[in-house]
Amino acid sequence: MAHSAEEIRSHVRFYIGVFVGLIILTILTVWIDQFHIGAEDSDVGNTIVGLAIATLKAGLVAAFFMHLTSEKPMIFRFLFATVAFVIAMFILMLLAHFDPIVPVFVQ
Amino acid sequence: MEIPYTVTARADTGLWNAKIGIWLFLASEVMLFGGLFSGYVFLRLGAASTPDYDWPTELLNVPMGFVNTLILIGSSVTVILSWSALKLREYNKFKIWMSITLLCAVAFLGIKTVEYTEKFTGYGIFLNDGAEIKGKYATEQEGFVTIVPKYPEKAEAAGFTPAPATLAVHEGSYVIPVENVVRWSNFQPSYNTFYSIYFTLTGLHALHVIGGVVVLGYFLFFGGPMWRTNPEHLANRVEVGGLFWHFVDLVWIFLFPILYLM
Amino acid sequence: MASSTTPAPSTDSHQEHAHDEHHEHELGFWQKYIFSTDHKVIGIQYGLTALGFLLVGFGLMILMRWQLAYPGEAIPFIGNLLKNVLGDQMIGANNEMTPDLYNSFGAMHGTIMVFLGVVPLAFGAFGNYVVPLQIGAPDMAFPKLNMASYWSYLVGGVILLMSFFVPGGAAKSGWTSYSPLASFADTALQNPGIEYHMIFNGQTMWLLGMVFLISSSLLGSVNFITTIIQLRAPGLTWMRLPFFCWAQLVTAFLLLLAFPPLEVAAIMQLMDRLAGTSFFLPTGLIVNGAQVAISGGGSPLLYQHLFWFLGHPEVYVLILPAVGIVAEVITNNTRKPLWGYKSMVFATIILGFLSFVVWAHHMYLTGMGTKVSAFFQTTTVIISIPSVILITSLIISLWGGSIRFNTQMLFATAFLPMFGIGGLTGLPLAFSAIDLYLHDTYYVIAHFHYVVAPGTIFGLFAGIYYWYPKMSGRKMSERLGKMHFWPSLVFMNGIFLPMFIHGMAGFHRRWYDGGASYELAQNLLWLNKVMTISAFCLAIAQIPFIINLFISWKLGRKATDNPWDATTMEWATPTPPPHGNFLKPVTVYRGPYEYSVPGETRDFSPQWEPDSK
Amino acid sequence: MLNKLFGLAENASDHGLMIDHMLEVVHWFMLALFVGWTAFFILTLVKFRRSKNPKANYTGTKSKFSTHAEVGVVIVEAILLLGLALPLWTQRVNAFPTADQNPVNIRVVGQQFLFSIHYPGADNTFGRTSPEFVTDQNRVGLDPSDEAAQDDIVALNSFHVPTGRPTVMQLSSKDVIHNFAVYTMRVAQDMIPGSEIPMWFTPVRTGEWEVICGQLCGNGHYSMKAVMTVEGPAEFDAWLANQRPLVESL
Ligand code: HEA
Ligand code: HEA
Ligand code: CUA
Ligand SMILES: [Cu+2]
Repeated sequence: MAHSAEEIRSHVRFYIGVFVGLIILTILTVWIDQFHIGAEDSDVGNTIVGLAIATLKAGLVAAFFMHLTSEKPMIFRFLFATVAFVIAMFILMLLAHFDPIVPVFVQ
Repeated sequence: MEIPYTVTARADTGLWNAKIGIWLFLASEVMLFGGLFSGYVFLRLGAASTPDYDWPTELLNVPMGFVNTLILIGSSVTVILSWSALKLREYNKFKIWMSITLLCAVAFLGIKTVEYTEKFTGYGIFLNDGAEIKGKYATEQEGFVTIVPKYPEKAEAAGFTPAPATLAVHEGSYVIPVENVVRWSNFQPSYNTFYSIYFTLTGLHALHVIGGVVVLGYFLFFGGPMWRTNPEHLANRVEVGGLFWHFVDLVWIFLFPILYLM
Repeated sequence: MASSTTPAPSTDSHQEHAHDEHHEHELGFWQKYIFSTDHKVIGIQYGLTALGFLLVGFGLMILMRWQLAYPGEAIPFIGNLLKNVLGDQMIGANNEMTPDLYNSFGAMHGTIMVFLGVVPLAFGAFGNYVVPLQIGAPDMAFPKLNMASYWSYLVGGVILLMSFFVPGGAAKSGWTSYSPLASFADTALQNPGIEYHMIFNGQTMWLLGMVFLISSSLLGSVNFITTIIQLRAPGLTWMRLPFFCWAQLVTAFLLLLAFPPLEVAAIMQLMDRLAGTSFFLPTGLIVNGAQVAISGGGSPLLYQHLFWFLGHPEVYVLILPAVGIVAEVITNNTRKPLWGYKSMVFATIILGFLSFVVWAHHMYLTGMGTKVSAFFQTTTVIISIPSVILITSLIISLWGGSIRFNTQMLFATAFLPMFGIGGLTGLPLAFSAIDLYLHDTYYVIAHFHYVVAPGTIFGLFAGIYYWYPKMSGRKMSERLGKMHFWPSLVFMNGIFLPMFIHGMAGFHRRWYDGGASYELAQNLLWLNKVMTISAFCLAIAQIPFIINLFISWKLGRKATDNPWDATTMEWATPTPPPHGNFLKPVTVYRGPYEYSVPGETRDFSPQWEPDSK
Repeated sequence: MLNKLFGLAENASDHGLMIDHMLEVVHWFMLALFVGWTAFFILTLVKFRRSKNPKANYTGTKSKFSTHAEVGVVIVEAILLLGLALPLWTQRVNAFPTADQNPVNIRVVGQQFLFSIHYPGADNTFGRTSPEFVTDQNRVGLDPSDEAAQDDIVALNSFHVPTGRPTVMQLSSKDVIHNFAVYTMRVAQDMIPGSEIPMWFTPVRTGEWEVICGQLCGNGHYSMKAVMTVEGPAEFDAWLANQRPLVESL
């Protein structure tokens, strides 16, 4: 991590830029929430948009503030596994939720 | 022999120990909040499949959540600035930025406290016929439940009557006989599934914030000796603490829309 | 910081040197043995504590086995004592065990064995003691975290032990603590006759204890992974890493990533119990004839998903370190390299990955449709392949060896067929259609005990006999060792083999009366006595071990630095190793199991010795 | 044959044979593997003991046998999975009896530590149930004012089903998780509060069979059981006709 002083100063300017971006995105989420997106009686549309913006913001924080853009492969290896497991947990739990044995009474 | 790579990076991995340590810790935190998040979705889908279950997002205070989001994002920037200052060996700047970070954290917790108080003084009443009346300052006295409803029209439609003078502790109170009430309480975790998950998620997050305050505060107030002997080590520690802090921010970035908006 | 003793060159140029921590000053007793940050001391602390808990877990089971064989009969010898200690809500008028006590012992047997016995011994003790030595490190990467991890474990363990003595007794909803049962257990709602404390009641204390244990495991796993990645001695490339370290590395990842969801489950259940939430409680519950005053809207299945998301990786946490130990012992005592080292490493990694996506095979009967069950059946069947590869490689490693049957080798060889039986009987359980019949019967109990008791426990015994000389400077007695091994082997099978027959006949687990009131059980009840007597004999068979363990510390035959002529680096240190482990920096020159290399004079070529030519 | 050896309980249901068959096949496969491995294992231990073979061989075996064996295991497991397990489960949970098979419909509600069996009565329609109606007499919470509830029958811990007709059950619970397991019918399914899980079987033999609660549910778990009497269709109809509707006793 032998950053030169000049590098660090230019980084700082960049962080400020990211900060501004994050603020704009936050305002965007709140603003967009007034509108109903998608089908009339479901909030799936809003949910997707809200989560998309949140993911984008989280991505910015992780990539720049947490220096993931210049991180070593070792870290990526296990972060990759972690993310895979979270997604697996999430999807499989939902799959189980949506695939019960269908109750059928033959009347 | 001493433990190597506490400050300098190992050549083949390019990393020093604490850097790996913190990322591993964050990985487990991702699983923790991932589990909570999966739980949230699971419960919400369950709620959505029952006909009259409500998910009262709208009761949360969006402006406060919004301001808190900005505060946390801001503190994320200041913590990274304080790290940069250390890297540039500017100890005073480090102190300034770190102090601002901590102030942000305290402000965040302050706003959170206000929000929690708001919840604990708000009340909801579940009636026999399935209606739910929300408001403030509910009490139970002389066989009646009194409340200052948020929407008086709704309360009247549900059978509430304006409180007689003896029962009207607060202005605009309405009453309903206890027999008509299934249960009533303030907006505490047990109020319904939404508040359960709201308090659990934000409570855990607040614990993380407090943890971050302790760690970063330690660097700020007790970092002096290390700064004099081994500033690079201090910078590394601040980087590690900062990574944790960014993660706390990152979690909030998800919590805000999930809980307040959606 | 002191780059003179740091093996690899420091890359940082503007690096100030701190000169204050250089000299080893004498540490007081407390710092040296109690609040130590030395991985070896912590390892031994872990080991002794865990052995103690194993003994407790076994003791509980001895009492339960008495009840199973002689249902409702007075507990012999200590019945009165137990009554005085546990109260007459737990021990009946006739000094017999009550159903509540049976359930609570069952739950605590499972919890103690898994979380307080085997994992701390396999991971905490062996991992701590051996891994830094094997990779040529002076200590763990974060010694203070290491200490915190041990103390957190101890606090969790003490909380769980204390819970036996609170009103109403310890947790009694199975080691799985399924909600809603566990949400109501140990509350006045479920059992109005007992005055429960809000916090100090069995299930709440179980949850609090688990929170400490989980924290301990998380700290430990962060530490292990960092240590293995960062502190490997120069020359110790990944493919030269002893298999034991690989096993520990994968185990650490499993702990790191699988435990948090359990923590979520524990937190949510705590909220349900303490804050009145309904995370796991659906609407309309009626307990003891009255509607429960909760908001409802929760999901009991959510708990099971979160629990088993940990639960399945956890079983590999139980087995992998043992496989690692067995691999070390087998290569050492066959005097030949591990057959298929690489494929074993990859099999272990794949096993680790897959273990996260099979969890719902514990939930086949919760109303799963075809798609989910097909998915989980498939992954479960697939995950057996890496296990087969591991076992096969180990067995084939024996071929062509010159096998030395000392005690550790006996335990290691016995591990193989025992794990084989346990693993193979996992297969029928993997198919939902026949799990329909076998689920929650003694067949399941037999399946997993074959893996954990004559499997893992034997592996751990092998490890104790193998590394004891390094820890103490003395060898354990071979004669007592054999007196320990043979009866243990016989009686382990005496306990668990009949369980398959019970399971096939439909005996269900967690039956307080062992089936005495069931028609299906009548013809086979006698087997309960066989198992119980075997369990008693198994207990007696542990006496030589306990004697051996303590006596040999002072009286055993003195061991040299490398008493087993081994090749891995823990044997490069003095015996027992001093603080800081290695006298001078070590460098690794070859793979971990270079035994009987053609053309060498000795039949072992240690990793740390440069080529002679 | 292996099943017999292991003391598998007798089977009294239509589909049970398939389950037994699969159990048998899997166990043969396991036995073959175990015997093969053990033979090799013991041979190795004897052949390469130190006194017989003082010098170890660095390379060990070069044979590809293990790879073949592993591939063999994979193939057999794939056959078991695709050929037996998946179709069997599909048949269990997707192929519910249709109306022309004239199934007997029952709801079973678990509670600590009893099974309540709810028959729809002559109209073959279940009356409305809801928790607020639950009392010690009305364990399933039948709404007495509901039209369809008037002829509903509720049996406690002992009930009848006919041979030859499929029995379709819907399982639920009022308090904690139970499990409705009839091992002679080769069926078992969790009873989870808040959800209704269906299950079915067709008895082929008459007799009195034990129903077991297969999931830890509290201190009475070990004694939570019911008796299921399987009898001919005519006797069953007679028995059912003899039962008094629940509402009459409320
Ligand atoms: C260390 C612990 C451990 C291990 C390794 C395993 C391994 C496996 N387990 Fe087990 N299991 C448990 C511990 C373990 N299990 C526990 C504790 C429970 C019960 C929890 C509870 O409900 O309380 C359980 C329950 C359980 C269930 C749920 C049953 C039920 O509740 O109905 C299932 C279902 O699929 C299952 C499957 C498997 C499979 C397919 C494997 C596979 O990984 C096995 C693969 C191994 C092999 C296939 C062996 C290969 C060997 C050979 C082929 C060679 C033979 C060698 C010689 C003869 C020398 N297990
Ligand atoms: C790692 C896990 C593990 C281990 C090792 C064991 C070991 C044993 N188990 Fe256990 N068991 C479980 C995990 C384990 N069990 C679980 C999870 C359950 C399910 C619980 C539930 O239903 O929720 C269970 C349930 C269970 C049951 C079913 C109860 C029921 O359903 O009603 C039975 C019945 O016989 C049983 C028996 C035994 C026996 C006889 C041993 C023996 O093999 C014990 C052998 C022990 C030793 C050999 C100890 C050696 C240690 C020493 C000698 C110490 C020396 C000490 C010092 C030097 C200080 N166990
Ligand atoms: Cu009901 Cu066990
Ligand atoms: Cu499993």
